[in-house]
Amino acid sequence: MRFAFTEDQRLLAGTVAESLAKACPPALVRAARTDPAVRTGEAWSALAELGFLGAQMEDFTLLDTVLAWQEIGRACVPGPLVETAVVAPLLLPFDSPWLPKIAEGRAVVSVKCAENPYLLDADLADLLLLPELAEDVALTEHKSVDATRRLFSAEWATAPAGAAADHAAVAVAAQLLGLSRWLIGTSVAYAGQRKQFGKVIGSFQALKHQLANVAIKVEFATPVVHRAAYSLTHGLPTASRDASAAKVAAGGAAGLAARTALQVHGGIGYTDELDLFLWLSRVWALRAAWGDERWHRARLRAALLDGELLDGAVRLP
Amino acid sequence: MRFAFTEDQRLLAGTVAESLAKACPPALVRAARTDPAVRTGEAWSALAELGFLGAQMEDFTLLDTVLAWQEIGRACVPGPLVETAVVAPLLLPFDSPWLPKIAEGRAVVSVKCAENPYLLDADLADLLLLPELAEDVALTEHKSVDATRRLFSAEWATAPAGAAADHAAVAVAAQLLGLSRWLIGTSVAYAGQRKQFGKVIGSFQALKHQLANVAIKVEFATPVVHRAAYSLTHGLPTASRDASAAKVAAGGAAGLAARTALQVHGGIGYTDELDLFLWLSRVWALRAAWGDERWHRARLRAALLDGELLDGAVRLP
Amino acid sequence: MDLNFTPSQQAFRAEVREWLAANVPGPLPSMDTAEGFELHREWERKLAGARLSVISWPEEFGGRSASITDWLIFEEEYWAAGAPGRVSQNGIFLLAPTILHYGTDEQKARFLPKMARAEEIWAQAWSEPEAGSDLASLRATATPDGDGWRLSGQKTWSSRAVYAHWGFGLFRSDPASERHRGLSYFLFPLDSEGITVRPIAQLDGEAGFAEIFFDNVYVPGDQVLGELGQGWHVAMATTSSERGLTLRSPGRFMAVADRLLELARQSGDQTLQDAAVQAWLDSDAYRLHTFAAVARLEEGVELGPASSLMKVFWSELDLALHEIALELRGADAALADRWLDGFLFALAGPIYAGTNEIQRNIIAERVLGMPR
Amino acid sequence: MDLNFTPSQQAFRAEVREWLAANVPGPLPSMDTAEGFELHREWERKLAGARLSVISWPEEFGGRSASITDWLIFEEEYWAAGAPGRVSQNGIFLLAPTILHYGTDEQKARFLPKMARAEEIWAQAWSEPEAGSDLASLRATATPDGDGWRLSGQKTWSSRAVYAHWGFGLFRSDPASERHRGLSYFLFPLDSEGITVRPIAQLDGEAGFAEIFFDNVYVPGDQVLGELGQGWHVAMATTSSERGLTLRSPGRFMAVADRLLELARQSGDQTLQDAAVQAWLDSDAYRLHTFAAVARLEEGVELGPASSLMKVFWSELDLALHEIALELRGADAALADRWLDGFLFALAGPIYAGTNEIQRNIIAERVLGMPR
Repeated sequence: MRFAFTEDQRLLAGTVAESLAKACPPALVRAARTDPAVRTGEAWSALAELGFLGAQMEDFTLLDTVLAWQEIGRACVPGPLVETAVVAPLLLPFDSPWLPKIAEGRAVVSVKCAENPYLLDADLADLLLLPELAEDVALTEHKSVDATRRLFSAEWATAPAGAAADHAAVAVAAQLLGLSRWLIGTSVAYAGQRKQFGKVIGSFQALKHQLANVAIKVEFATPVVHRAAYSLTHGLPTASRDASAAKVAAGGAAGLAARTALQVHGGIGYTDELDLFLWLSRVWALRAAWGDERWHRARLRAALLDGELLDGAVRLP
Repeated sequence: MRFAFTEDQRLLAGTVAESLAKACPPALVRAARTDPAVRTGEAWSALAELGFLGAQMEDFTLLDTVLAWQEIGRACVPGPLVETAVVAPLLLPFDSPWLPKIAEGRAVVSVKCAENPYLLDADLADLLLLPELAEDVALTEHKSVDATRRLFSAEWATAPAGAAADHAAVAVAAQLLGLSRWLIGTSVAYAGQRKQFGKVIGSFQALKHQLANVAIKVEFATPVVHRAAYSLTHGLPTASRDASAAKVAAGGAAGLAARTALQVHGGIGYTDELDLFLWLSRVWALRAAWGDERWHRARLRAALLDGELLDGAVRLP
Repeated sequence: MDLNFTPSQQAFRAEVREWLAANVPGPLPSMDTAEGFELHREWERKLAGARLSVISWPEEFGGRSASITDWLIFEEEYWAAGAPGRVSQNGIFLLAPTILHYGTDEQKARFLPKMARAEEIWAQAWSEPEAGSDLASLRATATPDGDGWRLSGQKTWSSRAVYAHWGFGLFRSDPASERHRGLSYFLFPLDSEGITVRPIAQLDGEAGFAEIFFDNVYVPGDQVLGELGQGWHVAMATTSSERGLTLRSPGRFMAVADRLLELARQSGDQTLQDAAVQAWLDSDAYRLHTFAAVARLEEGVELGPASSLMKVFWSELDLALHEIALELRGADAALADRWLDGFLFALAGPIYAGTNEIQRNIIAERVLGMPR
Repeated sequence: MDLNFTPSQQAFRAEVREWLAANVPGPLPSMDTAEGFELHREWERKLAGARLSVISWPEEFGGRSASITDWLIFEEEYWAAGAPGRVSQNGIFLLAPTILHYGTDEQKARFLPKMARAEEIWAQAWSEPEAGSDLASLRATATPDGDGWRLSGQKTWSSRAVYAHWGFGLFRSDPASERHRGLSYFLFPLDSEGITVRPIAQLDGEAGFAEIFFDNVYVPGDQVLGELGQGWHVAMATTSSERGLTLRSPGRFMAVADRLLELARQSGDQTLQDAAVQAWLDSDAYRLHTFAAVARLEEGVELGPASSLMKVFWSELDLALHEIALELRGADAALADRWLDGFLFALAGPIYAGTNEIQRNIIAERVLGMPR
């Protein structure tokens, strides 16, 4: 029993964070709202160069990459990364010519399946999986809550993507954790300098307690996401349940983080003068992606109430 | 459209409050835990003398008495008052010889029905309604959360009490409002004198906001309870729905008031040195009486989702 | 207690419902775009034509001298019909009650009729960069100049200011004064010489707000509202009266709650259905609470700090209504639509008009009497 | 990362499970009654006989030098088996870690073995009437007397003090000192001359707590624990280490959560079922978080202020578990039973061991680095 990551796993996350600090500054996220190329531009290439897009082809597991996905969330990286780097390698045959292209960052994938009805950034996709490889599909665009994520629907019968969808849900949950931590840090910093009634607002107890509540929710969502990565990596019988628990926990924590961050910032949080709104929109978009919370809750209810209570690896069979 | 009480209705509440201030001091509530006679003692006689126990026989409606029921809650009056003064007159035939006895305070009634499975203070009852008049019923006592309310079960087929149960639910909801207001006042007073870290704890913002939240919940539960009294009095089609809304709103507000009051008082709130715990126990007992919240929520769900949306009197048909 | 509407109130409701059914346009572009602004003004003129733009005002200024109850009925019908937002909101809801109470006959005659017909749209200029929630720390100044005044300083979070014609706000007319004292209430045309309006771009596109820069702007003496130096009291006086009610009338939330129940009916998820039912009941509770408040006002009891209870309740109710709706929409919650717009707007509720933190302080200190 | 238990850990779990299945008695009377107190001591002796009373201690004092993970396994089995509460809790959880860390060899040999066998039951004496949450404002004094000390003052909220044999607490040994300085950690027999113990009656009957009055009570010098005047650090030192974990081990909440799921399965109410499922998942999250904290401790990282995150989480989790259970019990929620007892106990969670308000201050200021 050792619930901790290896040095290598932490190192990978650190490297990803470092390269994103350069390749994905807020200005790039901002630009992604209007310039399509940005969504698969610098940040995308940087992750390809690191070998991150091809990590799964190199037998890196979700447990190896989950900490890095948190950093990708923290940096609010745009583009269909989860679909391309996580889902496609699990859905495509191991000898598919697409895999090396994905690893090199030369192939962008968008996915539609029972668990995820909208195709993300299909306007940039070289390959559509629905969930089988598909061609000449009529796409309809829908205005998205997050201008850096363009959403499309396709007239096409959907099938469930199963384990691939569970992997995606956990990669998204990890991003929600990273987004939450950015929101906490940014709010604490703002509250430390903004003055009202002659005091920095961060010294008001009501505000301290609101941010403390966010910190608590994020703190206890984190091990749930990490456990889900472990369960999927080891193909445990509780893997799907654990993935749903991760998405619900991270989504709830991020939702509270977003609401609180806006409350701390006040009206200026809506404005173009700050980057806050980009991170808020990403939170709202990801909560609805790869299984909204209602969908995951239904799965949890079935697993914990109807099915007999499978003990996860951390509980003795 | 005038959502206000008449002078007479307010006067009645004032008179009841006044006489209970004398006839039902905390010491009496305290004694009711151990001395059975107290549960139908002084306070009971005082309400009989005021004519309150016979009010319904004198054509006083629930709308006339709902403010008084709030005062009865505030004073934490023990005994099966709702069962005797509200339910029995609605279940017994208008010419029943029991009615004058009830009005004079010489008859104590305990009720079991589909909406309220446990007989309150059956040990003192002259008359059991299940819901028909019943005799030689075998009673089993159960330890009660509120030592001033003794609960009994009876081997007896139950039937719904219908409108009588709705009236009881609203009288109980009104008591929950009164209990909540007492809890707020007592907590504010305690927070104003208890010192920690060199300040009265009532000056800490976190504590202010907790009590403000209770005040908000109670403030907005109040008109819901009053509207239910109106709907039942006028036999509106929404009467049952409104009664359920009242019980749920008042129960939720009182639950928060109880939890917050204990948090404000700290450990001493559990002790015999204060009366607080008597009021807390009453809140917990009444939340479960005459339809627990789960039961009322199910009714509300059915009324608002399944049935077509009946507009109450305050919405234009 | 009588929860029935009088025949005349029912007749009025019927008239409003009928008129709206015949005249409400399809969704208009945002009133914070040039095109949308004009289309919203057009709608206001149409309302005025039916004497429905400012029903609570005296007839002479374009109203019907309607009671608060009539006003609440009008709002219920207005929101239920999905009619456009009110581009003249700042003027008719925030400024007009103050003019009616403190204005000179000349000011009333000069400003109210044009306001009622949306010939002049008003922007509010309360906040300053360093005075968001803390209005009393205002710095913008008014210095005497002959019969008039010179305004200098900066205002921010001015809604409508980008396209509006006139503005109103508080300026410090007594340089020696502090906090609430020495402020005066000024009315000024936004095209005055020395005024610069800079839109505040929002990340979701539109610019609903603007900053207003005042560089020695001349304002004649008859554009001071109420007594000189009494600006704070003038501005606050109406908040605890009817205004507190008319600003956030329940009709708006009931209309959303009714739509939410529709969503819930289509869902098989009992948990979210129960949440929707509770939110609908809370909207109904807010509506009942409002009618009770109206009765108190009619008995001459002012709302006072109790209006803080209402502010916290409606703002968190509005948020809950939209959060539950988004949960019910599932994967579609990622799509920008009416529900999402409502959610983004609702998120601002706990922030503006006095943050909910400040409102809770007021409730604790002035309603419950806890120590400062 | 490896979330499997080692064969030896599994073997230990099997041993504990088996032993408990064979030995756990039926429900005992409250340990705060004379009879219940003795029966709980008897149970402790039984545990000690199987060397299960203090497994994390060194063998020489009656333990097994078990790892934290073994300890967590033991707790999971202990609570799942519905075994009695630990009457020796104050000693083995609060005091023993401090003795093991700061005590002299003589103190260890004198106190630990008797504690492990429940021959001596300990009462904690932290709070004073004017120092509830604010421990640093303690007033009870210790004045030198030859080789020993004289204790005077009053302690309150002393759990177990009514029947316990020994007590421990902080006394001001330097009259000139203030706040955290000048306090010393004393151990004293409760039957010492000058000590009066007054039970604090609770409205639900039992007296779980007591006040202790000290009237010039003599205590020999070798009953000071740790350095003189360093009492505060001595008392706090172990809180951010393993103690923070061992005190509220997840097994307790998982056992309740499993019972809650059983209740939920019998209910047809999806809303409450979802609430129960969420509470179960939160208990599981607390369990996972604990294992992660164990890993950090094994890497030599102290919990530090992060233990405040855990305090708030487990205390509100415990309350949620019981509130949902009462809702599921419907009308039966009015009956005094195991769930109600658990609810009343859970209500105290946000109050004792540092109120959740104080914990949230710590989280904001020391974890998030917000201004004091």
